[in-house]
Amino acid sequence: MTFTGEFIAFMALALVAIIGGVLLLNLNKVVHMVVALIFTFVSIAGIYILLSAEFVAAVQVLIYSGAITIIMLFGIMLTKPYDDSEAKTGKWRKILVFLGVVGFAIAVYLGIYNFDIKQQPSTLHEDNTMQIGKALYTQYIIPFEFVSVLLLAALIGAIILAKREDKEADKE
Amino acid sequence: MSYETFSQINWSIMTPEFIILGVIAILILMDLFMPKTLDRKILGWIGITATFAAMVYTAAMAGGPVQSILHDTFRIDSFAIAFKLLILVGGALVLFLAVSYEPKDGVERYQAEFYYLLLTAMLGGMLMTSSGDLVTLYIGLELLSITSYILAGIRKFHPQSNESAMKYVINGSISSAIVLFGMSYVYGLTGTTNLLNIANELAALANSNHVYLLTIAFLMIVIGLAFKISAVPFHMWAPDVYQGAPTPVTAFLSVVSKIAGFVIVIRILLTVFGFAATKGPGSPPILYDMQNYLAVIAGATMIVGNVVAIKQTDIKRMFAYSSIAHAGYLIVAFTSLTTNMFQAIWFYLLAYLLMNLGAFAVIQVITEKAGSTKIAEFAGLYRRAPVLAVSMGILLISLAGFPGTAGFIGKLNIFLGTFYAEPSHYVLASIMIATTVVSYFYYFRVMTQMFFRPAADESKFSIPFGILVVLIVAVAGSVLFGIMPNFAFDFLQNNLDILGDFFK
Amino acid sequence: MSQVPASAFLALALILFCIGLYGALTKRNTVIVLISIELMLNAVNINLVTFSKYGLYPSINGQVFALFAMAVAAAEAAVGLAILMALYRNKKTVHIDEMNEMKN
Amino acid sequence: MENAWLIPLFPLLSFLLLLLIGKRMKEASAYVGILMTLASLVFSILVLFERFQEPSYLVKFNWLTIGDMHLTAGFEVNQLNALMLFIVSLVSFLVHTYSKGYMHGDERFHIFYAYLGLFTFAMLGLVISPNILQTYIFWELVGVGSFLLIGFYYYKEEAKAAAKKAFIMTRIGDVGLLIGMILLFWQTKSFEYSEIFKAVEAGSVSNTMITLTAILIFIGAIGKSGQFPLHTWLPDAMEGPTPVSALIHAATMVAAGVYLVAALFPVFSASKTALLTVAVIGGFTAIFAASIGIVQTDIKRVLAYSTVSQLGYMMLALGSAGYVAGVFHLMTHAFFKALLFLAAGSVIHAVHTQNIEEMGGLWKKLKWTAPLFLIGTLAISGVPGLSGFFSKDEILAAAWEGGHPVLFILALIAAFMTAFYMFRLFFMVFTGENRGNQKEVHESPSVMTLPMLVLGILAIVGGYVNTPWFGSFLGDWLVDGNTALGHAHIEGPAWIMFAATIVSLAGILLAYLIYGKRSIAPDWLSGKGGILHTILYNKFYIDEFYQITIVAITKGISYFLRFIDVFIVEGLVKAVTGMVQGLGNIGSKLQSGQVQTYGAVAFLGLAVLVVIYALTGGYLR
Amino acid sequence: MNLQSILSILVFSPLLGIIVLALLPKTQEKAVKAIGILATLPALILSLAVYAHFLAGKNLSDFSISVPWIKFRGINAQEPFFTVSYELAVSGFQLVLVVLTAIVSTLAAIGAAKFIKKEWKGYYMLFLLLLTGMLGVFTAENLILFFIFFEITLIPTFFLIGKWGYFEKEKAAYSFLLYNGLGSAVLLIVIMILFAKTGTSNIEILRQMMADPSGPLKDGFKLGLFIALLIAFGVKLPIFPLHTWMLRVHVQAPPSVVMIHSGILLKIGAYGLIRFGMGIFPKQFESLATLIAILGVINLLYGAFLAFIQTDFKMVLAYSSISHMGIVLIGLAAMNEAGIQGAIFQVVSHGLISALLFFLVGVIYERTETSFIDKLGGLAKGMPLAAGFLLAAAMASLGLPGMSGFVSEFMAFLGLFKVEPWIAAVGTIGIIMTAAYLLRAVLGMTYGKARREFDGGLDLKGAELVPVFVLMLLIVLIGVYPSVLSSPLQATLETILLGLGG
Repeated sequence: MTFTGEFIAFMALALVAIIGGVLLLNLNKVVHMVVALIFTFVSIAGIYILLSAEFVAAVQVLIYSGAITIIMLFGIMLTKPYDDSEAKTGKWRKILVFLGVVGFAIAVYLGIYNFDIKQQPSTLHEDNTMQIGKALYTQYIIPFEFVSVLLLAALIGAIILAKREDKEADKE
Repeated sequence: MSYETFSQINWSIMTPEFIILGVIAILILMDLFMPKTLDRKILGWIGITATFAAMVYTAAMAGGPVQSILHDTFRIDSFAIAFKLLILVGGALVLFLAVSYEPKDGVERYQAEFYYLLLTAMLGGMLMTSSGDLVTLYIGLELLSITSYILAGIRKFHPQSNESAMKYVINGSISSAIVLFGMSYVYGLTGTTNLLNIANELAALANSNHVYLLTIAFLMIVIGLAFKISAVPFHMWAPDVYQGAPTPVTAFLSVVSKIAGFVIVIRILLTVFGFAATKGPGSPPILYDMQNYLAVIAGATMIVGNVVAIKQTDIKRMFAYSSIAHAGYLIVAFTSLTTNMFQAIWFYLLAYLLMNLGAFAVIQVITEKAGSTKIAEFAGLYRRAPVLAVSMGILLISLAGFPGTAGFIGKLNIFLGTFYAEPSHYVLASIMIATTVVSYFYYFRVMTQMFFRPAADESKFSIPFGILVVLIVAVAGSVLFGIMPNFAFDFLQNNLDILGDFFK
Repeated sequence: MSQVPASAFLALALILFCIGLYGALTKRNTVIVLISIELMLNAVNINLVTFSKYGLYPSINGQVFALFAMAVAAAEAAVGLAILMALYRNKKTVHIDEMNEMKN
Repeated sequence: MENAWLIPLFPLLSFLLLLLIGKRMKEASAYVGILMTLASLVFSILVLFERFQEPSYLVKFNWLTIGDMHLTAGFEVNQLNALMLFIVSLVSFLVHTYSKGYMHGDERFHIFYAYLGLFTFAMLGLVISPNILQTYIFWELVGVGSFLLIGFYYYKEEAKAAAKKAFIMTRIGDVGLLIGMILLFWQTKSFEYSEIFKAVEAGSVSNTMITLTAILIFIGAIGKSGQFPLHTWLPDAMEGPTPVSALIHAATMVAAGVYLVAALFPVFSASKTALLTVAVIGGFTAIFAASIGIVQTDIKRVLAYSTVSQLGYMMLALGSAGYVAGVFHLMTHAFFKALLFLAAGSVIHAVHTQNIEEMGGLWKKLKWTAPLFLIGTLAISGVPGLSGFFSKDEILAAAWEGGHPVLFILALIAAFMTAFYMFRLFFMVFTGENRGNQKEVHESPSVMTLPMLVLGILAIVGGYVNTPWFGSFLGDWLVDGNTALGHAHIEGPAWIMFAATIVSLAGILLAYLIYGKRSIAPDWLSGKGGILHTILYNKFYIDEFYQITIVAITKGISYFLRFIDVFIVEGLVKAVTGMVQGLGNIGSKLQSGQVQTYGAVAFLGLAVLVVIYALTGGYLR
Repeated sequence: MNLQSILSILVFSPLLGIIVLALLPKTQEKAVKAIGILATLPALILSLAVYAHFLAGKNLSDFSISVPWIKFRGINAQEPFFTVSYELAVSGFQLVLVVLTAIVSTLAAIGAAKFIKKEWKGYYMLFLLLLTGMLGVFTAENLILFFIFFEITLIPTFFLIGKWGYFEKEKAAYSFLLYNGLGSAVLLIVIMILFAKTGTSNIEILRQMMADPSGPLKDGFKLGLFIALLIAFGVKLPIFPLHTWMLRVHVQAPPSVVMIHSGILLKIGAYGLIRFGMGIFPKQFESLATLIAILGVINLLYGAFLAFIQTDFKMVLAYSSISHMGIVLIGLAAMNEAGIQGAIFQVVSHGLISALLFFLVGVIYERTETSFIDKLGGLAKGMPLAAGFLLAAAMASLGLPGMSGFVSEFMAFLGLFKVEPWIAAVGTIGIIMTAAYLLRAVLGMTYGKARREFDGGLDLKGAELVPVFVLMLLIVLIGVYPSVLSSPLQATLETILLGLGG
C-alpha cells in the first residue's frame, strides 16, 4: 500500500475526528468538550471533501460551526463550570453500554471490513452542487418541501418552548 | 424543472396533504392576526373540518389505480389510502379531544400552535403512508417526531411535561440515528433510495457478506423503528412520555403516531427485506430468515407491556403499557407474514384507534377534573357519570379483547394468520393469549374502580361536546365492528387490493 | 483511483457512531448528550456520502440524503435545546439523571 | 292381581295428600293414613288369595332407554311377593292405627303419618319389584323413610345422629348392592330377576362372578338388615317413635335384606361360597347381638338387639339353603316382634321412660299390654306351640342339614340367650316392685291395644302354616316345585326340636331365677363394672372402634386433602400470579426514570440481537 | 312465523328486556323487577315451544339457520375467504340444555328480586345479557360463535359477582375472570387452530373432517388439541386441580347468580367436552378415557372429602359441585351409551338440584345472615318448609332414587363399570361420602337444637315458593320418568357413538 496524499489526508482527518470524539467522552469541562467536538465536525467536513462531496462539506461547516457555537453558548450558560461530577449511579449501565458498543461495533465491522467494491470512476466531483441541486429539484422535491415545513414547525416549536415569559405576569 | 414538467406531474393525488398543509398555513396566519383575547377554539374546528375534507378526498381515491409521482417519492396505492384514512380518522378524533382540552400550564397561550402542530404531526404521518422512497419516509417520520416532541412539551410550565418532552427527544433522536444508520447501509448496497428499485436490486443479492451487512441493517432499522411503535426494547420511553404529555397528545402518540410507525415498518421491511435474497435469486428473503427475531420482539413486547401494566397506579402510564402490549399483538400479525396480514393489521389498528381514543377521551375528562392521573380517581365513576363509566367499560372490554367488540375480531384475525402461516407460530400465539389474560387484570381494575368502589367526590361531570363526539364514535365503532366487522372487511376487500398494489 | 478503501470510511463512521452512542447513553450533561446524538448523525452522513461514491451503485442520492439528514438533525437539535431550556427554567438543572420525576 | 300395582300407590297418595293439606287436617290425618293402608291391606289379601290359585303375574314397561338397552319398570306377583305384600300392609295398617293413639298430641302429627305413608309406599314397592334395579330404587326409598322417621324428633341431638348413622351405614351396604347389581347386569345384560336366574342357570356367568356379585349384593342386605359389621345403626334407630321401630326396624324394612337374599336365592345358591358367607355372617350376628342384648337396660334397645339377632337367624337359615325356613321366620318374626315393639311402646307410653331399671311391677297396671307382651316373649323364645317355635325349629333343622354343625351350635346358644334376655326383660318390666317413680300408670287406649291384640293372635297362630305336624303348607306354596329354592320342608332329626325346646326353657328358667324369683344374683357371672359386663354393655366397643378407625381416617383424608387444596393447588396458583406480579415489579423497577437507561436498554437489545445474529445466523457461520 | 328465526329470537329476546330496562328510571323498583323477570319469559316459552315441536315428532333441524357473517381475508385463490357464519341450531341435547337454561334463569330472576338488595336495574340488565350468552352457547353451531357467546357470559358474571356479592366479592370476581379467561384463552387457541387449518368452524363439518383419517391434521396434533380442549373446559367444569376459583364464586356470589353459575355456567364445560371433545376428537378422547375416568374419580372423591369438613354450607355445596362434576367425567370416560347418557343426565340434574340448593341457601342466608352450619341448626323448627325442601334437595343431590340425581349417577357408574370396573369401584366410595357430607351439613343446619330464636314468618312464602316447587317437580319428574329427558338425547348419542365406534 502506497501512501498517497489522499491516504495521509484521510488518516489525519480520521484521527482528528476520533480523538475529538474520545475527548468528548473524557473531558470534564463542557467548554473543552465542545471545542473537541468542533475538531471532529470540521474533520468530518474534510472527509466529505475526500469523498467528492464538496457541497455537503460546505454545509457541514456552515451548520455545525454555527450550531456548535450556539450549543456551546447554551452549555456554558446553563451549567456551572465545574459541576460535571459524574453521577454515582449508572456505573453498571456504563459497563454494559460499553460492552454493548464494543459487541455492536465488532459485529458491524465484520460486515464492512472487506466491503471491497471495485471502485468505479465517479463523476460526483464534477459540478457537485449542480448535481445535488438537480436531484433536489427533480426527484426530491416533495421531501424538500416537507423539510421546509419541518423546519418551520421546529422553529415555531423552539420559539414557544424556549421563549422566556413570566407566568405570573401573564395572568394579569 | 420546467413549468411544463412541473405541471404535468399529477399533483392531485397529494390533495389531502395539500388540504392539511394549506390549513396549517391558514391557521398560522389567523393566529397571527386574531386579537389575543379571542378564543382559539375556532381554529381547532377549522382543523377538524380540514381533516374531514382530507378524509373524504382520500376515501374517494379508494379503488383507483396505483399512482405515483416523482420517482415514487409520493405514491397512492391501496395501502396508502387504507392507512392514511386511519391516520386521518385518528387525527380528527384527537383534534376533537384537543378542542375539549382545557389548557393549562402554558398551553393556554399556545392553543393555536397546539392545533396546527397536531395537524403538522398528522401531516408527517400522512406523508409516510404514501411514500415509496427512503428519503420521503424519513422526512415524514421526522416531521411527525419533531412536532410530537414539541407537543409533548407544550405544557411548558409543567415539569412533568418538560421532562417527558426531553426524554422523548433524546430517545427519539437516538432511534432516528439508528434507523438512519441502517438505511445508509441499505442505500450503500443499492445506490438508490427508491424502495421498489431497492427491492429489485436486492432480489438478486448473492454475496454473503452483503447479506450479512444487510441483515445487520435490518436489525438496526427494526430496533430503531421499534421506538415509534413502542416495541421492546425501545419501549421504555412510552410510560414517562405518555404520563407527562398533555392528554390529547398522549392520545395522539398512542394512536396516530403508532399507526404511522406501523406504516413505515411495513413499508420498509416488506419492500426492502421482503425481497432481499439471502442466497441469490429465488432464495427466501431476509425477512423470512429473520422471522424469529421479530417473534422474539413481539413476544417480549407483549409480556413486558402487559405484565408491567399490572403494577401501575397512574392511568396514563397504564395505558402506555397497554399500548406497548397492543403493539406486541400487531407485531405478531406482522410476524406471521401471511396474505391476510394487511387486513389483520389494518383492522386491529382501526379497532385500537377507536377503543384507545375513546378511553383517552374519558381519561381526559376524569384527570382534568381531578387534577391527578391516578387510577383511583375513577372510583365511583358509575355513580357520578354513568355514561362515561359505561362507555369506558365497553372500551375496556374491547381493549381486553372480549367478543362483541372490535378488539376481539381484531385478535381473531391475528390468530387466524398466525395459525395459518407455515410454520405456525404456536408459541407466539400462546404468549399473546396468555398475556391477554394478564391484561384482564389491569383493565378490570379500572372497571372495579368505576363500578364497585364508592366515589370520594360525588360531583357530576359535564361532558364537553368534543369528548362526546369521540365517545360516540369510539363506542359505536367498537361495538359495530365487533358485531358487523364485514363493514370494514368489505370496504377493504372490495376497494383496496393492498397486496396487489403494494409492490407495483 | 483512490487507495483509501471504502471500508476505512465505513469503519470511521462506525467508530464515530459508537462514540456518539456511548456519549449519548452515559454523559450526564444534557447538552453533551444532544451533541453526542449529533455526532451519531454525522457518522451516518459519512456513511451516506461514502456510499454515494464507493457504494455498489454510486449515485448522487447519498449526498442528497445526507443533506436531508443534516437539515433534520439541525431541527432536532434546535427543538431539543428549546425543550432543555424550558426544563431548565422549571427545574434549574441540565443533569439528565435528575429528570426522574416520572418512573416505575 | 292385575291391580296389584295399586297397593303401593295408596300409601303414596296418603303421603302426598298429607304433605299438601295435612297441616290443616291436624290429627284427622290419621284417618287418611289408616284408610289408605287399609285399602292396601285389602288388596294385598285379595292378591294373596288369588295367588293361591293363579300363577305368577308380571307386568313391565319401558322406563329408561339407554342406547339399545331398555330398562324396564313394572310389578310382579309371585309367592314371595304376595306373602310380603300381606305382611307389610298388615303391619303397616296396624301401626297406622296404633300410632293414632301413640302420637296423639304431637304437633307434627300429620308429618308423621305422611312419612309413614312414604315408607309404606316404598316398602310395598320394594316387594313387588320385578327387577333388581327397581328393587334398588325402593330399597333406597325405604331407607329414606326410615331415616325420616328415626329423625322424627329432629330437635333431639340423638335422633339426628341416629338418623344420619342409619342412612350412611345402610348406604355403605347399598353401594355394595349397587356394584353387585351393575356387575350382574353386564354379565347377564338384564336387571330382570327372571333373566338373571335364566342366565345363572344356563351357566353363562362365571362362578367367581356369581360369588362376587352375590357377596356384593349380600353387603346390601347386611346394611339394611343390620348384620354384623353394619349393625350398629339399628339399635340407635330406636330414637324414632316406637311405632316406627315396630314397623320399620322390626317387621318390614330390616327384613328387606332377608327378602333380597330370598328373592335372589337362585343366584346365591349357585355359589357355595356366597351361601357360606351368608350363613356365617348370619350365625355370628345372631349370637353376637344376642349377647349384647343380655345386658342392655333400654327396653327398645333390648328389642333392637333381639331384632338384629333374629335377622341373623334368618340369614343363617338362608345361608344354610333353608329358603323356606328363612322366609317363614321372617313372617313369624314380623308378627311377634311388631307385637313386642308395640307393647313396649304401650309401656313407654304409660311410664314415660325406656329404662327397664325404672320399671317393674307393671303386670297389674297394664292389663292388656302385659299379657300381649308375654305372648310375644314366649313366641320369640321358641316356646312350643307359638309361632316362633316352628320357624326357629325349621332354621335349626336347616342349619344342621346344611352341614354346618358349628353354626347349629351357635344357633342353639343364640336361642338360649334369646329366651334368657327376653324373659329378663319381661320380668324386669312387669314383675317385682316398681323401681321408678311414676305416679299414675294408665293402660293405653284401645286404638293401641287392638292392633296389639291382632298381632298377638298372629304371633300365636302364625306358625301353624308350616309345621312338622300339620304339613308344610307355606313351604310347599313358596317353593312350588322350583328346585332352585330347595326343599319345601327340611326334615331334621327329631332331637333338634327337643333340644330347641329345652334350650329355650332353660333360658326362661334362668331368667326367672335371676330376675323373677331373684334366687341368683344378677351379677353372678360378671357384675356391673366387670369386664364381661362392660364389654357387653358397651356393645363390644364397635361404635368406638369405628369412631377411631373409619371416621378418623375419613376425617384424616379430608384434612390432608384440605392441606393439598390450600397449600399445593392454591399455592401453585399463588406462585403463578406471584411470578407475574414479580415480573411486573422487576419491569417496573427497571423503569427508573433515567432516560439513558431507556436508551441503553434499547441499544443493548440491538447489540444483543446483532451479536446473536453474528454468532449464529450470519457471516461467521 | 318463520321457524328459522325462532332460535335467534330465543337467544336475543333478553336483549329486548335490556333495552326496556335501560329506558326505565332507576327509581321504579317494582317495574324494574317485573321487567327483569318478564324478559326471561320469551326465551322460556320459545324453548318450551321448540321442545313441544320435538315432542310432536317433527324435525329439530327445521330451526337451523345459517347466514354468512364474517369474511376474513383468505390466504390464497382457492380460499379467498375464511367465512364465519352465523349458525344456530338445536339438537336434542342442546334443546335440553336450552330448556334447562331458560327455566333456571327465570327462577333465578325471581330469586333475584328477593336476594338482591340494591341497584336492580343494573343487575337485571347484566343478568339478561348473561342469559343471552348462555342461550347462545347452547345453540351455536359454529365454534367461533360458540366462543363469542361463551365469553359474553364472562363479563356480566364478573360484574354480578363483583358488585352484588358478599364480603370478598372482588377477589372472587377476579378469580372467576382470570381462571375462566385462561380457560377460554386455551379454547380460543384450539378453535382458531382448527379454523385456520381447516378453513371452517362449523361443528358438523369439523366433525366429519376430523373423522376422516386423511384430513388436514395429524393424529398427534389432534391429541394435543384435545388435551388443550380438556384443560379449557376443565377450568369451567371444573376439574381438579383447576377448581379453586369456583369455590370463591360459590361462596361470594349472590345466590341468584350462583343458581345460574352452578346450574348452567358450569355445565358449559360439560357441554363443551361432550360436544367438541367427544364430538370432534372421538379417537383422542378414547385414548385418554382412562385418564379422564381417573380424573373423574379424583374429582368425585376430592370434592366429597373436602365437603365433609367444611363449616360453611356454601363451601359444602361448592365442593359438592366439584364432586358431582366428577360423575360427569366418569360417565364420559365410559364411552358407552349408559355412561354418556348418565353424564348428560348429571349435567341437567345437577343444574336443577344445585339451583334449588342455592336458592334455599339464599333464602336461609337472607333470614339468618349466615350460612355457617354450626351457627344454624334446628331450622326445621323456624322454617319447616325451607328445611324440608333443603333436605329433599340434599337427598336429590346424594342420588336418592326417584329423583334425578340417582338416574344420572346410576347410569354413569353403569357405564364405567363395563369398561373400568376397578376405577368405578373406587368411585363408589364417593356415593357414600356424598351421603355423609350432605347429611352432616343439612342435618347440622335443620335438625338439632335451634341455635337462635325464630320469629314467625321466616319460612318460604309467596313468590319464593315458585322456584322451589318448579325445581323440585322437575327433579322428581326426571327421577321418576327419565324418558322425558332421554328421548331427545337419543339422536345426539347416536352421533357421538358413531364417532367413537367408526
